[in-house]
Amino acid sequence: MIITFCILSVFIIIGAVSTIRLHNIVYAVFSLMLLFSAIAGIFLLLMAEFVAVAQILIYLGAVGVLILFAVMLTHSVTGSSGKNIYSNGWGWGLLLSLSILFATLLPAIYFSDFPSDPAVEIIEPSVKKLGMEMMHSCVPAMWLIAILLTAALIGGIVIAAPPQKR
Amino acid sequence: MKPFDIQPLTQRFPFVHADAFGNALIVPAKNLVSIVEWIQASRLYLCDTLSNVTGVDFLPKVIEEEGKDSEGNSVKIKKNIPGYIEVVYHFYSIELKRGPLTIKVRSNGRDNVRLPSLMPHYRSAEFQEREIFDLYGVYFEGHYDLRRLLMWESFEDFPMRKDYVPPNDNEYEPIASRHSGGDA
Amino acid sequence: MNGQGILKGMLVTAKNFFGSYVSRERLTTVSYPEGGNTIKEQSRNIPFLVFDGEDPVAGMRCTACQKCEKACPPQCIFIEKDKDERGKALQRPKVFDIDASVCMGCQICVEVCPFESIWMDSNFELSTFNRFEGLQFNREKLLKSNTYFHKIHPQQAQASDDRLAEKERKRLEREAARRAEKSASEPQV
Amino acid sequence: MNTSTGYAPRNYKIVKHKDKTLLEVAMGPHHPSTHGVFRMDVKLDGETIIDLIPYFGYLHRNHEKLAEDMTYFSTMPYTDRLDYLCSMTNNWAYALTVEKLANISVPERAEYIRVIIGELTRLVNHMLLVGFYINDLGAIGTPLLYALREREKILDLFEWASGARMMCNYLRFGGIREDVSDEWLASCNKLVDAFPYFLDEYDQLLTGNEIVISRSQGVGVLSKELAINAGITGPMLRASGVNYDLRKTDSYSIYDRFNFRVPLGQFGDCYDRFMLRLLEMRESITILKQALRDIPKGEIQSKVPPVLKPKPGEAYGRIESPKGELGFYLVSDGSVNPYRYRVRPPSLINLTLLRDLCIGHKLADTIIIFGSIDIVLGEVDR
Amino acid sequence: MQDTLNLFVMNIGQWLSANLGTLNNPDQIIVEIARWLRTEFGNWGVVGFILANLMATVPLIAVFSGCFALTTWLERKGLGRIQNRYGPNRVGPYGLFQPMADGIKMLLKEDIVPERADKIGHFLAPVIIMIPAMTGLVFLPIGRNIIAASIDSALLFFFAIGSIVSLSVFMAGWASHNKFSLVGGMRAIAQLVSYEMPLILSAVVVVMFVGSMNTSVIVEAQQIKSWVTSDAPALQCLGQVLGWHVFQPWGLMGFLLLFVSALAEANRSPFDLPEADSEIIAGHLTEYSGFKYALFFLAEYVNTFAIIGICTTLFLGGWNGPNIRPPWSDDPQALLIPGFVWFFLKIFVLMGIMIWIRGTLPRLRIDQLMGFAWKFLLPLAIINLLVAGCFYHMEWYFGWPFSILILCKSYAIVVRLNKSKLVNSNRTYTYA
Repeated sequence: MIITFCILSVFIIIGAVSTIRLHNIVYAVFSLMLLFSAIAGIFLLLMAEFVAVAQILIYLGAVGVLILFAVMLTHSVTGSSGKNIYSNGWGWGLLLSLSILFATLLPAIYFSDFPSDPAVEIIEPSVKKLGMEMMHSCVPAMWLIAILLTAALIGGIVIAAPPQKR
Repeated sequence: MKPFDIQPLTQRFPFVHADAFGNALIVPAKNLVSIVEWIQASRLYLCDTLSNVTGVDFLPKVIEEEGKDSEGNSVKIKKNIPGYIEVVYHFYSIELKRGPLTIKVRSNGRDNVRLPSLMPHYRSAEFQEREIFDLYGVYFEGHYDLRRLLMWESFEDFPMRKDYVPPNDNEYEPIASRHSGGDA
Repeated sequence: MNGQGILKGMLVTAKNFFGSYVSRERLTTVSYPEGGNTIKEQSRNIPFLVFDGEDPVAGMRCTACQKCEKACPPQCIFIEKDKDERGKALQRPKVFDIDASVCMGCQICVEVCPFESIWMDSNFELSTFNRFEGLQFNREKLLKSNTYFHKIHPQQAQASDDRLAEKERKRLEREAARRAEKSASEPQV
Repeated sequence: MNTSTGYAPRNYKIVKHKDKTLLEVAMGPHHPSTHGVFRMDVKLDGETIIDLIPYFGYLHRNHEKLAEDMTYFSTMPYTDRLDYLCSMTNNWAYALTVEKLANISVPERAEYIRVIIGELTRLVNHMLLVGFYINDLGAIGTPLLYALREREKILDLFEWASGARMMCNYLRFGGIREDVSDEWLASCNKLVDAFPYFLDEYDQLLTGNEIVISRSQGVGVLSKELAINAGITGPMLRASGVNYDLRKTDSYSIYDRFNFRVPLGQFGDCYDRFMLRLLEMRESITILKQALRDIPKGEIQSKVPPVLKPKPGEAYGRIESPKGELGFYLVSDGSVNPYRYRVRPPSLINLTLLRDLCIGHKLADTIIIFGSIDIVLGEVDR
Repeated sequence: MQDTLNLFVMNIGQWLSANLGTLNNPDQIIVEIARWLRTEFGNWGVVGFILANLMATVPLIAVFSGCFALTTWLERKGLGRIQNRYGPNRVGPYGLFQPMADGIKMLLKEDIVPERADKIGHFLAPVIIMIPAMTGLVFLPIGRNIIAASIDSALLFFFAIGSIVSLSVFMAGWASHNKFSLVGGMRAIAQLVSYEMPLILSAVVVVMFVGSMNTSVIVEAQQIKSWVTSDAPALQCLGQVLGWHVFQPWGLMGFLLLFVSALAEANRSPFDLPEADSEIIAGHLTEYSGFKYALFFLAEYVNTFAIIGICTTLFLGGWNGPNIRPPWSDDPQALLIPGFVWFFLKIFVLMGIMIWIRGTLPRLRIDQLMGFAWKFLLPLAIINLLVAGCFYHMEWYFGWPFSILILCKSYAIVVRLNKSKLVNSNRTYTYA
């Protein structure tokens, strides 16, 4: 268990760093995909299948593929963008961000008390519980999201559709 | 298919005369377009398809003719006819189902020949005129997109002319050719 | 897209699928090396020269009249007349080459030949290893016996034999007539 | 020298490319469905065609220059190579023109055998067209192989009669080279009787098929006036509804003795052109039946001097070849070789409108339109 | 190491003697061996853990690659016979070694990478297409409790993995820097993305009925429990068969929709636009040769198997088949003929239908393909969902006529809507 966790986290770090640093946009998108799949792996490790599936379906299947098509279909992609990413003050920026990170993280770890025993003993199939939960307690929220999504879909189609001659 | 009778046409255009073999009409280049427009429109002919456009190359040649010279006794007179390129048009009428109306246009001289193009009136002339331009070198004015049809663009000469000498680029053959002249 | 057309089409392919196991009519493929042979009597490929009797060169019908060389469209036949030791031209070709890589098997040489000496062979396995020497058929390779001719084209061979016999008979008649007419004029002298 | 001057005719579509960057694709000589060596430079906006420029000449061997150096008789085997799918009709057109030039008569039996052979070649050509057309549509090989299976039987008949399956070189001026045996006529009868079953099976497989209908109807519509003006001939013209079949109008050879019908299309789109071929095959079978029924006995070639020397003159003979009006224009100056030998190629002239038909359609439609025009590159490039 | 091995061997001997005596349910032999091996690997630590996982996945890959080889032979033989010619019959008896010959040929072929192609993208595409193909197989219940991973959101996982295929196909198309493959890649995205909607919606009907997304639970639900446990062999047989979802009205419609969109997902015949060989040479596969092409080929076929597997599990009752309880055993669940026989039989029957379709139907155009997905399959899938909902709450004598009526009516309406005005299919041909 621990080994797979280490491998996945290494993948996550590599993916995140290379997404930012790579010159070639296409390779950057590939590393983004690697990042998403590694995160899905970690969810699987935590036995939360539904969240892992959602992660793969939404991020990897839809968002990632969308970015890739956008990048590949615009002709501006010429392989390497060529601009130099290093502004000369990058050292100070790194120092500042690290200090902010530790300033917030350390008090949070220090004050909160972690429960000693593992939270949940047996893991019964979560999908059924999730389904029940979604259908009973937060039905209005789901309806709202559904309407919002269809509106967005129709808006997208109207924009993309070629001008119809009346 | 019943052939056309040429009578109304020759009356309408007196400068048109039949050629040596009798069934074709020789038309001067400058009023070819007017004749073609008349043929397309007139009830008698209604030629709505131009089925065939051909180029024929005639070399300049010298012919003897019986002729009276100054003293009145017949002696052979050498008369050289300048070479020309002839474009033959075959018109048909699908409407009246009438036979070919053959019209010939002759150019004067054989180098940088310029003849009026029939492409604006008949779309079928488009490729055939391009082929004649490609193989005979006849420049058709008014043709929308005149370029070589069959040979590649950078080819200079006009292969179908009688005086064309093909380049000797046959590929290497170890056995000497036994045919006279050829080395392949 | 109400689907009937597609289903009818599927039925046809199914019928062909099961039909190919059943009816000879549908499955017409002939597997080449071991299967049947579809060469017909008239099928033609590359010409060959016919000779009578045993000795190929002596019994050759060809008299090197070069008619076929002139008439051949792609000019793939080459003939040289034979000379005997005293240099007198003989009625026989010393060299009779056909360039099989150029010949397209159009059978014009057969029609032009007045001596029934060149005919079309139906053997199509002519592959060789080199393009130049291998496909230049010289006289020895082209000469084939009349029996071979009878084997591959029975009717054509029979017809050409009859024509030759007819010509032979007419020549003998003319011979006899001239001898009779000469003998008739002899006694008056 | 690319010299496009003057004004475009009223029915020539001039295309203005908006500033969008267009995908230029060369559907080049190496393309699986160009039926030979033929290049189309296509400008694509997404999938729809903006502009299309055809390029010819990959198979050009200057057949007409060759014919000027050879005798009339020696050119006959080269006419096989013009439209190599139906070699006999090429021979027939050439023989017809030379007979008109040197006015040679043709005996009865030869005329009947010519009609039989001509109609068999029409069957072969139309079957191949339908097969390749559906193959372009996407059915990988099945209809094509049914067509090839039937074509094998006809090619066996050709080999039996003339000696070669495709390059037959069977017709001569004034008749035919060899007579046809009675067994040949009997097996020809058997084939003609069995053929309609194949056609019914083809109909059931293809004509009702929704995908074939939706893919080819309304695609590449050719109007009647544009077809006539562009010199389109053959089934492509009749698909637009123009009643112009040389077998009926010219009634050359003995076609006036057979009663057969000429099918005409309604819309002139790819589906009509495809259906036209199927219906014409049925008409050819009726002609074959009548010809096989009353073929007379008799000699098969009239007296012709071995080396033909026609008197100076010119002749334009044409026949209804399966692809359209195939014409030969011969000018003779009394010598053994023709002075000018011109072939009027139906395939090349039918291609004039390829650009006009394809503009505005999808990439997949150009393949269908190109397939329905039925061209053979040997005839286009000569 | 030596002592563990002979301990291992001794255990086998002892286990075999124990179990062979009472073979009460024959089809569970493999499961027994697997369970025993898993307990054995348990006490081997990390190596055992890896071996246990491998034991679950390696046979899966081996079996389905074997099926891939068999299907290529079946396809070429079937297409051959449809086209009235012999299929491959030169290599081995009846051409059975032809797939092996193809494999060796693919290995030996030179692997050409176009000079201006995007090297990494070109190399990565076949790798990425293998992932969804192989992971799709994990959720197929091949036999009674013979399943690689029986997690409870299996179906959702399968469709999520399926969406990665379009990513790798487009990457192949874009990376090989060739106009035709770019067009092929674009067609592939359009087709795969727009056919996922009908695919998922037609699968949701079954989830609604069974109540769980776990594939083995779905298969269990397709038995008529009362009949199976009864004693009469005839009833046992029918119980295993009549329970399939395909014999319900909504099930039949769902199966047809799923099968048609499966054809599209796997780029099979009427929808094989991405590699339409008559228009855009080989689509996204134009620049691939050698073993990369073979990988694409393998991935495509294994993907087809995965989707057909899902079709069988959802509608044709995965491993349920006409089967009786062996007389000598007392366990009510035992089956005489093992489950995986029926599963693979159904897969090859569906594969045969796909080959049959491939031999007959021409290809659709890209805009018709889109129209077919959005204007034909999607509305039918939604209507099927509604009808199934009503069917669930009605009595059977009232539900059946209602659903059959509604489904046929909606099919007719959708067909009429889709008939484009421009086209009139009945043409009259005048004879001059």
